Amino acid sequence: MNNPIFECKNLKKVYHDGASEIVVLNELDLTLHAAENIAIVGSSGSGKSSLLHIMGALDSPTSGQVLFNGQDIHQLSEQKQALFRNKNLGFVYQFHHLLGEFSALENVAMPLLIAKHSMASAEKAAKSMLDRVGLPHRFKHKPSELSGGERQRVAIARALVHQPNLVLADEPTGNLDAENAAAVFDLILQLKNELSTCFVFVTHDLSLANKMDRQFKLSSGQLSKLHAEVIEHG
Amino acid sequence: MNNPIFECKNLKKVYHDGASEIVVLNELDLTLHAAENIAIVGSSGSGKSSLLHIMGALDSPTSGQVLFNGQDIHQLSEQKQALFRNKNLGFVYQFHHLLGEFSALENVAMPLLIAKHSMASAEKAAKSMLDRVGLPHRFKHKPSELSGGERQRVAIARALVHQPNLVLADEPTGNLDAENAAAVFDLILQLKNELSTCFVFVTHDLSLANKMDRQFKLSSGQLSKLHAEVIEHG
Amino acid sequence: IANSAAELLKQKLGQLSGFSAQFEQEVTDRDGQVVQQSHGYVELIQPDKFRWVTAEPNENTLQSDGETVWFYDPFVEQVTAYWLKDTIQSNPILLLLKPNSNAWDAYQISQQSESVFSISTQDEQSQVVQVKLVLSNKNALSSLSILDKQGQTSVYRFSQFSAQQASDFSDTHFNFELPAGVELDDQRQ
Amino acid sequence: MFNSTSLFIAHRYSRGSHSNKFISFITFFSVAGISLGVIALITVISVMNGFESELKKRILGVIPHMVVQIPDNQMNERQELLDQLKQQTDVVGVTPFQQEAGLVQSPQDMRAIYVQGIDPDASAKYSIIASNVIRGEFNQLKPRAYNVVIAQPLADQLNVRVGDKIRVMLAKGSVYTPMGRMPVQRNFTVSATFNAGSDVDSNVVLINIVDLNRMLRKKQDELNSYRLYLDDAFNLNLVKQNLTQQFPGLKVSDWRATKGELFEAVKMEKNMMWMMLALIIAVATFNIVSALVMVVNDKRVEIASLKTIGMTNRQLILVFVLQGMYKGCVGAVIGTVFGILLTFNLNPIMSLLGVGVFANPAYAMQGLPIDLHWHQVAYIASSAIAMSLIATLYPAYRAAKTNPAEILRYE
Amino acid sequence: MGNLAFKIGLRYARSQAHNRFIRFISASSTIGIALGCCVLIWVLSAMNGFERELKNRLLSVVPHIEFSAVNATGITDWQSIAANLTQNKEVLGVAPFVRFSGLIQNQNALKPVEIRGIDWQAEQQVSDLKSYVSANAIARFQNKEGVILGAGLAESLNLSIGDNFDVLVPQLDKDKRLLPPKSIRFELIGLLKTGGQLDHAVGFTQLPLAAKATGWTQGVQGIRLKIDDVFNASKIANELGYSLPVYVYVQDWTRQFGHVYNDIQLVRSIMYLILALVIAVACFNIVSTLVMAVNEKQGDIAILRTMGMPANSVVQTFMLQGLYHGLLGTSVGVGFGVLGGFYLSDWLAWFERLIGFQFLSSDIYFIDFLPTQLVWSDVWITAVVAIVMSLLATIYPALKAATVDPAQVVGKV
Repeated sequence: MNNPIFECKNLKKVYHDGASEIVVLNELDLTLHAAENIAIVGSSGSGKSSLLHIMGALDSPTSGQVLFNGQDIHQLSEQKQALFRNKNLGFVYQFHHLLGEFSALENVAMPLLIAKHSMASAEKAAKSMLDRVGLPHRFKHKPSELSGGERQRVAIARALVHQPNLVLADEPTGNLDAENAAAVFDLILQLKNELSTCFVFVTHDLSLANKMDRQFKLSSGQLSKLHAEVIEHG
Repeated sequence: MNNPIFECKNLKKVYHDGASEIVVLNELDLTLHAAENIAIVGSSGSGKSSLLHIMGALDSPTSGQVLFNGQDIHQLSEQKQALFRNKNLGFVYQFHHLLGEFSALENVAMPLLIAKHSMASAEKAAKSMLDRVGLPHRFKHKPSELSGGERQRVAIARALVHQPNLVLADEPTGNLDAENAAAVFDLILQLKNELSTCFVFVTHDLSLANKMDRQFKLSSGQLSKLHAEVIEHG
Repeated sequence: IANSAAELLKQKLGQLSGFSAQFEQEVTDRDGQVVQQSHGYVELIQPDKFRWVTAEPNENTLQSDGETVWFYDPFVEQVTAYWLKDTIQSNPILLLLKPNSNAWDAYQISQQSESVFSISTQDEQSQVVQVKLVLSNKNALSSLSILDKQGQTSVYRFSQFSAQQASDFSDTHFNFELPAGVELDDQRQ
Repeated sequence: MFNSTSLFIAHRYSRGSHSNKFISFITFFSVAGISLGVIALITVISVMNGFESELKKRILGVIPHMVVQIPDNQMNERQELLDQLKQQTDVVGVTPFQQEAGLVQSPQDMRAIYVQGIDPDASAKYSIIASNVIRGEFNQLKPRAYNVVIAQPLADQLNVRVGDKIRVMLAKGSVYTPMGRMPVQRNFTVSATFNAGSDVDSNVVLINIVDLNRMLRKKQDELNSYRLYLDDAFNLNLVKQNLTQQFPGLKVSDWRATKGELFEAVKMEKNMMWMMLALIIAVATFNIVSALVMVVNDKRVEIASLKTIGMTNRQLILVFVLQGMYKGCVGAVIGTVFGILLTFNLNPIMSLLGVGVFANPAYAMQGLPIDLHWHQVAYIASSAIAMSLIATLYPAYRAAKTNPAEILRYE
Repeated sequence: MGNLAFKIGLRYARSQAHNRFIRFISASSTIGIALGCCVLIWVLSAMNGFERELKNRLLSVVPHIEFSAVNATGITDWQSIAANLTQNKEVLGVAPFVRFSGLIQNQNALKPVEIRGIDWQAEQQVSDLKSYVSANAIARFQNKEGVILGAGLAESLNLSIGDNFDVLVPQLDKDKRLLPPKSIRFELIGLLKTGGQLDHAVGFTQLPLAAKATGWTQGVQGIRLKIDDVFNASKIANELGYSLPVYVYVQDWTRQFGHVYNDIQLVRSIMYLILALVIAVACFNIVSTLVMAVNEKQGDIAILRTMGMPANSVVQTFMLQGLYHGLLGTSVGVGFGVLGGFYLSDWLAWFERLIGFQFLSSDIYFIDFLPTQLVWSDVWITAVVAIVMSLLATIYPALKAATVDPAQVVGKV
């Protein structure tokens, strides 16, 4: 547990929007140790998503490095980056992003299928994962036949089915009504403790943020320790 | 000033999202008098936009009435609804929604062109409106050549160029950085006072809401008076 | 004055009431290529009987019984019959048969040398353009050459020439019997 | 590289009901465009093949495919030369044959023709004339019977019937007599009339080769000219090539000398038609491009999420290539099936619709000649699929190029 | 409202701000339509050209209508018959002829030929012979007995001007006996060059010479008519034929060359079908282009609707945008089509010289070059068909544009 598994070193990201230039990340640093869980809080448009995408090699930083086990993932070829995501990363978004034409089981099994596992073994793992997220007898259904909460659980199952080292969650409960949001969040917390996966949880909801090991605040492109803020009324 | 110019009577709006049913507006009432300005606060997804759209005859309520000068706009034919919007309404959104291929002047003149004004008179009115929003020598530029703030100003000019009775603004400064947001908001306040237009200002930012005549809070489909809440840290 | 060459030729041929001889025939085309070679014998009695028999490899018989000319081609086993008067009047051979007929006027006769006479015709329609006769000193016919419109020349060289009288041959000598199984193509109009 | 996952996804995408109703509308049109093009190509080309083969069967039935002249010095080993000729590939039959220019004359009229000397028994089973005799008997052409077989249209022009006599004269081989040149001529009896349905029927008359030899003053058994029947008149070059190699002395002539240009013209017309019809398919494949682009556009969110779970660009490209191909294949298959169906019962359909057939009476009775070449069908189908493959490359490439960060940020 | 829709539709269509891909597809639709229109106009003008050549070249030499006498005395007083025939407005000219067919023999070659005895002056009213025969051949023909032979025929018999040649002519025999063919000698005094089959089959000579060869001594064998409406010659032939005072065989050019006319019409209709199909399929692309444009412009549509633009003018806007591509494609296609209509034959001739291959061989086709004749009605019909098709193609997507629900679009972003 001594050397960090994930490190961002002075990350910089600039967007050009018409005449103006928007600096989203400004010399940002972040280190994560195995099985460590952090929360990042910031207002919408503050660059939370960009940070996540850069950490997940979905977007490239204007400058700076992202090291995974000491290797800069942005130096990898596109092929290797995809392999890196498939092996070591799990994404959960505010919107479920499930594949409309596939059943819940097939959606969850997708990462394993892409990793060239046999259909049988992929579906077995997906089946057990779906049980774990509390949807034992919904695996045949298509996303359109599931409720908002159920869909988000399937998304979470898909993000964890291949035991990734790091899960990047971007407002996973943002789209849910209060009651569903709470249930889904508890599920994430339980899974966080069971698996040795390291969680990065992005939200603008302070109450959720506090349930993580460490909290950071992202504003004007910088990460800073978050003080025990007053909880904003529900 | 005695009879209200705009009235919502027990408005109800229900969305079907897969298996579940989401009630967005639940027997909501609202009355507006000429040149009256109100702010509506609510978390994202609480139905703020739906209310605005129903008030602007862009969406139809599941049940309930929206009266303008005593006439229910949802009984009008599509043709008449379009005419109503063109004559009496102005919209401002978080995203500027300017027509990419047209210059700022042409964008602002559009509502008048739709109302079959001649090109000359439309552009004259648009010119003066652009001066009023502080963009005297930017009218030849295309939106892509303008900054975020400037674009939002053009949007506001477009919403007011035809002296509508009612302006519906949905987080008009949401997309701007703090400094620009403040400047644009002041512009809206000045215009509000100058013109006898009635403003409905939707935001999740309490500090802005307080600057309106009356404040309402939209939650679980109901409008309720907003108490003087503690202002949430900027 | 009549054409002296014509008179001389008429007078020479007049003395000849008929003859029989062997002949060698050689035909050359416009460019001098030899097209046909054959041999045979001929018997002729003025004024209208003759028998011209060619042997292999090109055997055929041309015979006139005085009225009809019979052309027997054994290869195709067919005999073609023409009226003598139709075929001859436009053909210099007539001169051998009827030296004194008035048809001579239609020909230009010239004497190229002591024994060589050439007979040519202006008649556009006639197939034969010019005939050359070579007479030996004893007025025997030594060669006969025929030039036709397509420029082919057919030369007959005679040997064993002996003058003949009508009486030397039997009356029916020049009659023609149709061989068995042979087709008659009667072109007499 | 072939990754079953890509196929799994591609299959589901192409079969699944598209969320955007409109994409299925466009897909339908792209499939329809391709199958329309394929149907048109198969049908029209088969009809043109039909014309060409009719032309070939009739004209090249009458005009000999190949005629070989055996040089005199090889006449003594003629028999084993003929046997060798018979074993040549593509040669179906070898029969005695000699053709000379000449004319036929009846009391009514006179026509220039080619006199074909044949051996009736040997050529009966190959000759189109033997199989199209309308009146009289083909095998009456006994040697020295001096019978002749002529085309019925020629008989009508000469106003003669079977049993009448006509005069046959040859252009060459004249006899020089003291009365000038006598062309070779002989009276022949019309023993049969035929109608092979080609416009060269009236250009030939048939007599026994012995009779022709006699007219040409050749010895009767001196048969030095033979006709080669090929199974396909068009693969002439091949046969001619190995003939000239194996038998250097042989003098060979073939149908191209007289009728070459006609078939050249037919081939040119066919190529023009190919080009025009291929245009339809080419333009139709553009539809596939646009349909697929819309699918990519429609699915950009799913592409983004697939990328997030680690799908490589190559796999993504494969997904959309396979999906585009699926449409192309469906179009090609439907087009091929319906093309073949339409081609095989084109005539019943045409008569059903009362569509007038061509002015040429020969085709009026049994309708359009149709000759479907399977290799052409395969070629058309595969080129349609190839074109649709090419059409998928661009959109698939674009799919792989989508930038997930941009798409996912907006949600 | 119309002109605003026009202003917006046009701005969208022309603006390059579209995503690169829509431009690609809209280009493909424009190209498809342009290709379809251009090739269609080319083909139609080629067909018109063939029809014109058939009429002006082939039928200026081949007789339109021939009345030949039934009984042997022939038509004695053809001038008076000609006089009342020319009263009929259909008939443009009448001339006598004596026609015989024979076989020309030269060395071993034997070629069939149809020789027409004509009166040179009278012939000018019915045929355009003089433009296919050299000037001095005409001079010779008028003062020397001889034959003008088809150039192809003379060439295959390797005859040159001034040579004599024999023509074997059958002799008709009353009681059916097989008379030997008569051989008549003619002098070659001119060559006929039409560039088509005629050069391989026809000869002309003076009327008296032909009469002598065939025995039509008293009257002429027949009269030949030149008519205005060539393409229904058979109808006119029958009508006029019965009105004549003398029994005649009635014949018109369609018996021998009718198939040429039928083939032209056939090819024209097949090509029309195929190319209309190409244009239709190209229009499908307009549909997809527009759908993409509508998808991309949803934001604009929504905001325009918020500004009170009624649904029908949204439809108009996108129809105009779609039509823009259709119009562009049509005008480009029609432009090149018209150009081809005028210069296609020169281009092809140049191309033939380049690759040394003669596309149309003279003894199969009735001419040996590609004639073009641009008929403006073809152009308009093609343009209208293309525009209507592209208009139809815009309807579906434009309607879809109107159904865009502003609330969905505007609210979400």
